[in-house]
Amino acid sequence: MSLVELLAAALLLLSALVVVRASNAVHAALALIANFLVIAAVYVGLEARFVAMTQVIVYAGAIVVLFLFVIMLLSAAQANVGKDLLPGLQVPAILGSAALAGVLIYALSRFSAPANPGVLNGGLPQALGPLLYGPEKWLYALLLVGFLLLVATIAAVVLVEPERIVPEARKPAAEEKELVER
Amino acid sequence: MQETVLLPLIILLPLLGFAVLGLWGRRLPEPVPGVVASALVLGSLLLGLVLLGQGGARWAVEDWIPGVPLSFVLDNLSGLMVMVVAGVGFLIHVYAIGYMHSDPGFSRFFSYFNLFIAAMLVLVLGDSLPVVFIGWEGVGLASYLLIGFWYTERVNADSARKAFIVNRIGDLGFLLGMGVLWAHFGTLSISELRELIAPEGEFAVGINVAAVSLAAFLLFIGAIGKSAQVPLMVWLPDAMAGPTPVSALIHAATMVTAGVYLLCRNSFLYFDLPDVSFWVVLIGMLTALYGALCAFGQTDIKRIVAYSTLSQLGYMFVAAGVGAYWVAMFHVLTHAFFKALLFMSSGAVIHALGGEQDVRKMGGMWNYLPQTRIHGLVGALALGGLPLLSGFWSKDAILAASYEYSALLWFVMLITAALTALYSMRWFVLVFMGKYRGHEHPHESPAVMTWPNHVLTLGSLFAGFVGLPYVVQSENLLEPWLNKAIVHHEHEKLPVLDEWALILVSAVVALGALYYGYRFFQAEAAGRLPAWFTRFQEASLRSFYADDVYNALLVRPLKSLAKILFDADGGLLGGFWWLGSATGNLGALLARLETGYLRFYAAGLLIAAVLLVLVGVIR
Amino acid sequence: MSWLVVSALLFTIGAYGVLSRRTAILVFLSIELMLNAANLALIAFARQWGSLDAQVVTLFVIAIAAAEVAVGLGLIVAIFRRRETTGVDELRGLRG
Amino acid sequence: MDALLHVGLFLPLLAGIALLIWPSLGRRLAVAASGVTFLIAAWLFARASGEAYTFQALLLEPIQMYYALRLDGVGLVLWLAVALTTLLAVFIAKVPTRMLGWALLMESGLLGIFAADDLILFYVFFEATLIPSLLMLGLYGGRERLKAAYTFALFTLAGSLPMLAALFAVRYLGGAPSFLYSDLAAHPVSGSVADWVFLGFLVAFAVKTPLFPLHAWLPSFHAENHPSGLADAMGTLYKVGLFAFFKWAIPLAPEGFAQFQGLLLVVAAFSAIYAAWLAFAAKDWKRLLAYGGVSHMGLGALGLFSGNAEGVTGALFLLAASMVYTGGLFLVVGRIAERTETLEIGPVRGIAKSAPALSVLTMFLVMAMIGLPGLSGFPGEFMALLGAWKISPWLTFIAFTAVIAAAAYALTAYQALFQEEQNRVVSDLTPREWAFAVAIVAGVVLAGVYPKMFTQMIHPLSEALAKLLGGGA
Repeated sequence: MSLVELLAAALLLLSALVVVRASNAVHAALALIANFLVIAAVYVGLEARFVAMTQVIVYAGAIVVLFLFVIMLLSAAQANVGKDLLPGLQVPAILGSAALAGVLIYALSRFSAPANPGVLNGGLPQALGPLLYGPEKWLYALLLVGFLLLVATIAAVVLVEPERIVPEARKPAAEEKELVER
Repeated sequence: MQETVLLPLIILLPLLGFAVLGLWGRRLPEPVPGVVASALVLGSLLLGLVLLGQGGARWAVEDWIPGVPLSFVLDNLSGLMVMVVAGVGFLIHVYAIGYMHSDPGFSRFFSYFNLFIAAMLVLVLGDSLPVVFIGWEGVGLASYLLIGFWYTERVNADSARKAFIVNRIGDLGFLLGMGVLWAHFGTLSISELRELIAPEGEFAVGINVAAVSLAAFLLFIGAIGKSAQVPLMVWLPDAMAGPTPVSALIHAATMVTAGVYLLCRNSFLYFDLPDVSFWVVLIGMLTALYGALCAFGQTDIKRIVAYSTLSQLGYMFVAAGVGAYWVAMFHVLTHAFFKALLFMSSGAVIHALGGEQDVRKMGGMWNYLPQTRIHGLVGALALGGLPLLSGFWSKDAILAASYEYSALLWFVMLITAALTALYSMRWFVLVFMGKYRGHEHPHESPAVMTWPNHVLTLGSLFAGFVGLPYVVQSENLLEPWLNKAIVHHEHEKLPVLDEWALILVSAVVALGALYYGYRFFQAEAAGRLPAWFTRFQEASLRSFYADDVYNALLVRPLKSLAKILFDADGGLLGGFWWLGSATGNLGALLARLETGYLRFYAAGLLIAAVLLVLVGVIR
Repeated sequence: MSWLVVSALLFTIGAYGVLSRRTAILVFLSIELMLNAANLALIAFARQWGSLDAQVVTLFVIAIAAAEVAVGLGLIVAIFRRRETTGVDELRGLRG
Repeated sequence: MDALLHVGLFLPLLAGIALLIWPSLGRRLAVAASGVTFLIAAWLFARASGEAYTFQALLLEPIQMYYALRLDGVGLVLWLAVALTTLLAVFIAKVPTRMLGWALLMESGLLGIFAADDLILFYVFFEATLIPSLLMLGLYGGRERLKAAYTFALFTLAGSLPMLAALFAVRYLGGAPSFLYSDLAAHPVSGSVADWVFLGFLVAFAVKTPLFPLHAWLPSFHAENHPSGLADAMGTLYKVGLFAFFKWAIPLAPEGFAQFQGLLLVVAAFSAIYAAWLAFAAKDWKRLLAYGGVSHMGLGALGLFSGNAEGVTGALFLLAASMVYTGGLFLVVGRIAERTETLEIGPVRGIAKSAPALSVLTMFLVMAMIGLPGLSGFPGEFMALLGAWKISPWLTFIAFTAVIAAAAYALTAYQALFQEEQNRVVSDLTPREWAFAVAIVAGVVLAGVYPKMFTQMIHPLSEALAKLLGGGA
């Protein structure tokens, strides 16, 4: 691992810690942007250039900005609101996270890469395109995801739409009297 | 023996009467239903006689239910019964036209009566056990309907129900007996069974004697129920709740003898089974004695006769048990005459007294009822065994047969015969002798009631002569004729001297007891009885507490257990509901884990993730 | 290989954030962090195997994350309108 | 012939739907539809030649499920019984018109149960019939109807789930290529699988037989249903357990049946005597008839589980016969309840005086129920006894003490209502009721006097089953 890489890793972990510990939500969101940008850089180093671009544009550019908007909109910059109803969770949270880290790293340590990996071609769009749009691979998944985005858009609009006044429900019609025959 | 469709017609005639009278009888004016019903029974009788004269008949539908035919046979045995059932039945039908006069249920009565005749003919003519069973239950139904004929009185309805239920106990025995025969012989046709079990007057080689014994015993239980033998005798006295012609026809002359007929018809099961036959003898003997003892205390004119019926049925069972099947049938025949006569004389007396049945309020009828007094006298003497009357000959035959079986049995039966003579005189004296103790204005019955009694009187006087002992007539009419249809062992005839001695002894005992009874019970009529006898009568009146014992030991415990179980069954459903709510409670318990804290769930997720990874890695 | 370790640590930190943060928005931020950790792992694996498929999947994750954020933030806004709070602990109407 | 089969099967369904939509069509439509159905059943019965009427069409290709009908002798007899009882029920019961529609829907389901030759199709009919039955109880029942409906639904569904599992197990573990009866029967499951499969079927069918202790839903089901007896009569028809054992459970897992046979015989015998005993303590007519029905089905089950030809024939005959007379009794009790405004035994007495024909009709049906020879109750009971005795005399003895108890409870209740001192004047049979009486009496007497007509249809199939079980004829 090169020095740059070590630096990047350190930055990642540091910014992540800021995200989860910062008392100001705006700071946390900004730290997340920093984190995402560093990850994008790492992606470039890992021969995933198109993904890196997407990461910058979609994640750092759109998503986190959306977060910032919402924080502003709700005036929710203050992170520690109200009373902590589960004060006892702090210690288990740390222990549990540590345990998770432990088992994950242990799991990774037992894993070995194949001897001769394939070629990534730098993860450029030319390489990804045929895969993404090839009907034999991911095309249908892509269409589905597109549809999902559409649905999510509509859902978001519906969710934040101001409440309408619902007209009073119709009273059920008087129960039909049934004929009793002899 | 011919195949003819006329045979079921014998049954269909009264059945037709049942249907027609049941549906439209109420629209007919009074005597018409009775006349129609009587005519149909007469038709059956004549048809039966014609067919019998042509040497019998049979008719069958194969595989009526799989493996079981619907078959009828008219041979000498069933022929005799047809004569008794349709013949005596016809007389009683005619009698009932007078007796049931102006009853609102007149047509209903004759409809039921015809149903009874039809069912009884099915029973008698059936050549496969299930067909016999149809008749068997059919007569039970008719008996139930007729005992409860005046159903608005609770006691009548109760008696009817009791008769049906007690009979059903016996019927279960019949059913299970058929089960045994079916399982071991694969057929229920009587003639086929006879071929399989006793082809040549002997049990077939290699036959399963235990199975035959069991079947015979179970069928015998059926006979016990139908013929009101100990211990299922409790229904018969109560059955007197029905109109008197019913008691005469069903509970004296025909239906109750069905048990005896069953034993004779299936004698191929019993004749070679000393164990089972011993039980038949024992039950018959106990019943004969018990019935006779109970008759002494009764105050109801019909119940006296009813207990005498019990006792006489016991005689018939003894005869069947000792292997003298023709003698049993002989007694069925003579008993039908004199017992029907006794009942119908009782009916005439009841009729004369406007419905009074208590003998303590009778007496002196000799002066009021010039025809019925003869009927009553002949009936009582025949029952009591006055020499030369029909009852004497058949009873003597039974005594002779039991003497061959065992001297002790003979002695008990002789004592019973003496008791019979005594209580028959008690009946006669209390009803006809002395001074009238009631307040009605007795009047003789109309001709439609007396003429049948005339015929029965002739029967009671002379029917015995068809079955004379061999010392009197070397070959009597009945024995060889019946034995063509019965499987039995030939008995050594008693020496002539012994036979004469037995006849003499029973004649002397009967005469003596009749005379002593005649004297003794004039004291009762006058209300002067020894104290010990009064105490005995009290116990006898309550039939030695048989009903109380049954109620305490069986009926009440079963009823209360039914109540307990009924509630417990509701609890069973409650149990299922409990199971349901227990599941619900468990769910509620688990639901407490759902705290509603998002982060609590997240912590759960985290732990689960750790564990999953651990499992994945370690595996 | 080492990036995988970094990814695991990032994931753990995100998980810690989910557990310790009390406002919905910050919990959501932590979830994004975890998603990215997963993405990083995918890219690292793609590199090691030389498989572009993993990169495609990463693209999908990003797209779906966008959809998720849109809906999730919409929910947060809608809830805030009604309950005047974004505290996750206060929203516990669904409890046993 | 095919067309008639489908018409018979679906005509009641269509008529029922029409009645639910347009109740003004009235009872005429219900009577006409069920009447035509009965005529079709009778026509098919009369024309039966020993070959079954069959029809097959592939319905769901991926799982090889067929729309397969097969109406053999047993099916025809049961069709006749169901069609007759439904006709009588919609003819006589005084109920809201829509209820007649539900009854017709039930009829279609029941006919389907007896005609289905594909296990999935059978399951569909078996479960679909539950819906109208539940709705009739829930919509038109008495005060506690919802609890009764819950109970009924829970018992039925709890039974159906294991059956669903068994249904898939029997095909896929048995290796049959489809759900057709012929395929499944050609590939019976064996070993412990057979045990589990049979157990699955057992639970479902024991609820519907019903056998102790799964009969617990029945008394409240009947007690809470509409007093007219329509729903009770239809519910009686729905007690198809014995048929289902005969057609599906036993042939598809004969080894499983052999494992459970002893236990089943004991349970059947116990059901018979236990329920008869309870009926004696029942205080209202519907519970009495409910327990009486359980008792009879216990006797039938004893015959069926004895596994020999006469026992099986007896069980199926008893099933068909009891549908008619028990259903008829429920309807008659409904008519009586309408006159006296109570179902309780006791308060009203002596009504035979004012309604003699009604009392005779009731007596007649009661006698049929307690198995009087010459009426339809007897041949079935008797054959069941003959079959069961071969297997276990003691159990037979115990179970058939129920016939004594039957006389006791039935006549006691009859006496209480019709006899003794009259304290109520009621009207006698109306012309409509006379027509009902004539029809049911004719049916009951025909089956009692000439059972051959029906047993000759049933017996060959029973013999086949007995042969399969190794018993022979």
